[in-house]
Amino acid sequence: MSTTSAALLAGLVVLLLTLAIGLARAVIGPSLQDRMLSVQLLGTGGVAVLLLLAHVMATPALIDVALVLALLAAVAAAALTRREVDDV
Amino acid sequence: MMATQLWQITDLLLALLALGLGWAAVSSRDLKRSVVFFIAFGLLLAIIWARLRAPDLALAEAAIGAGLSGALLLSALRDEGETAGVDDIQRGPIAALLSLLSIGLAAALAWVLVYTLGIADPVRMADEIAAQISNSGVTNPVTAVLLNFRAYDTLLELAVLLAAVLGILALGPARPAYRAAGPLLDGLIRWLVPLLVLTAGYLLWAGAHAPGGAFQAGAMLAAAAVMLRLGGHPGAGLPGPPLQRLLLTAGIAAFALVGIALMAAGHALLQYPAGWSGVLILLIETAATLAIATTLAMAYIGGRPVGWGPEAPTTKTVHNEERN
Amino acid sequence: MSDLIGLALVLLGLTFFVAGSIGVLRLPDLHSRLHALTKADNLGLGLLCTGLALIDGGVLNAVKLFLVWLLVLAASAAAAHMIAQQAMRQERK
Amino acid sequence: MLFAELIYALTGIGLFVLGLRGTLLRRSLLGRILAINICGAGVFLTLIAIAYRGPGLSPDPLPHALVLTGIVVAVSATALALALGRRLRESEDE
Repeated sequence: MSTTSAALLAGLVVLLLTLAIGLARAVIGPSLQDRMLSVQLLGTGGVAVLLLLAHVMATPALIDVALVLALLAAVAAAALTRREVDDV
Repeated sequence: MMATQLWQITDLLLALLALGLGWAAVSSRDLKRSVVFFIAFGLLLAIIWARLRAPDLALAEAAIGAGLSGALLLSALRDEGETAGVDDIQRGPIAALLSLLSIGLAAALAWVLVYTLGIADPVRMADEIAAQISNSGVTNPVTAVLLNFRAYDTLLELAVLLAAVLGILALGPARPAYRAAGPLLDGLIRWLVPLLVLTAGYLLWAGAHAPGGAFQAGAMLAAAAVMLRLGGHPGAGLPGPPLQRLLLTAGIAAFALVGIALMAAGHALLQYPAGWSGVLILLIETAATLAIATTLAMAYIGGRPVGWGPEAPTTKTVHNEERN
Repeated sequence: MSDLIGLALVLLGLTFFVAGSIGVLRLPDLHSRLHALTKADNLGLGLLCTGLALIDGGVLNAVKLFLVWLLVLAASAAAAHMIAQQAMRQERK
Repeated sequence: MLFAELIYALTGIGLFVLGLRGTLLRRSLLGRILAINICGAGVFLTLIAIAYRGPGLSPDPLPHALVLTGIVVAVSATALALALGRRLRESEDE
């Protein structure tokens, strides 16, 4: 493995630790919106993880996966916050 | 050497996060929290599939685990009404006993796993598949398995999906619709839905030689339908009921027609003649994509859309007055 | 050389992720936490994408990386807005 | 035996057991359906972990195809279960 790839892999470890810290907010809450925000962080962070993995594992197809994840994180956010016709 | 350890830390972190999120989703007292954790779990699972060199699964999981299942559970949560907010976990001696049994079961399964993995290098289908792939008409091995080597299984899979959606259609009218979108969401839908449809088309085409295929493309199209419904389009962008019926059965129909045509030409059922496999697979996959997308979209709608028969009863409104 | 610059950009991007996460954990109320998340993450991801594009060198991948960043930018801005809107709706109640 | 294979397969077992316990301990139907989904994810993870063959080799595509269809079937089964639950509640209300 090249030095660059190894450095990016180290970056991946840091990023995962960061996401774990961010997810602590999902556990603490207190409001439901705090937890959603934490999921949103996991969405963006997940895209970053996939991009790093794409390079480190030499699998460019993972960039496509990152693209799909970015699109679907938006769908999830909409699903989390929408109201039905007869909701208050 | 350094890289090996970094990979091990990465794997441990991902595994711990998965267990933590799974635990949180299963053990939260409040159902709302559980569902939010479940969505996060789906996102994480997509990353784990990518790490385990399963980009085909990562694509499907991103669309279904993070998007569709979450949206489904969230809309079911609304029906739950006032029970949300109550402690949803049973406690007491039986729960404690169950936890103990669970630990025992986990230990037993772990022992079996380690024992099995340690025996010897198992016979791998991978080599068999790699040897045959040049005859399959595609170069993505997962697509080759799904549409050629194990095409029977995929045909039956589509039948299972159809059975599930028929069950949903038989159970009652569609769930209530969402409010009309405000300017922000409307703007989001305006660019997100076309992009989702475009990506679905790309994944369908790419499936022959790269990660992608009918299941991923169908899930992406269904996500577009979910997004439309969330934005206040009750029909989720689906065509009218006659066309819906046609689309629901399109996958099975394409499979069956190709199979019968091949038998008439003197081949076995779904044994593609040399040189034709690529075209036939793309044909079946296109039909399957439409069928899977329609199935999942109707599953999300959760009942008969307008035009399928008896319309919504009035019980739902009573339900809501209590809650508010 | 472009590898080194790229790596530096990725590293810089990661520091934004770290800052964003700490902000999400430490800031006192929901709205400031949302602020920390969107600012830090989107800038962080932008730097990371630029860095990776430099390291990779291919034009197609660079375009894709840029597209990913744009998507996340638009999507997370909308998501943050919707979450804040829902929170305010519930605070009014 | 690879480290990644072992770790993820064990995680899969952990998730399976967690999901099973949740299915039995949850009170609400929705909670149980969610727990069963975690259970299924655990099975999928174990399968894919075993299919992984290390950085140099491409993984076994057969479990991948199996799990891919499994994910789609799981979500439609979830939708059917939720629809059944809704019908059940409506008939209790009547």
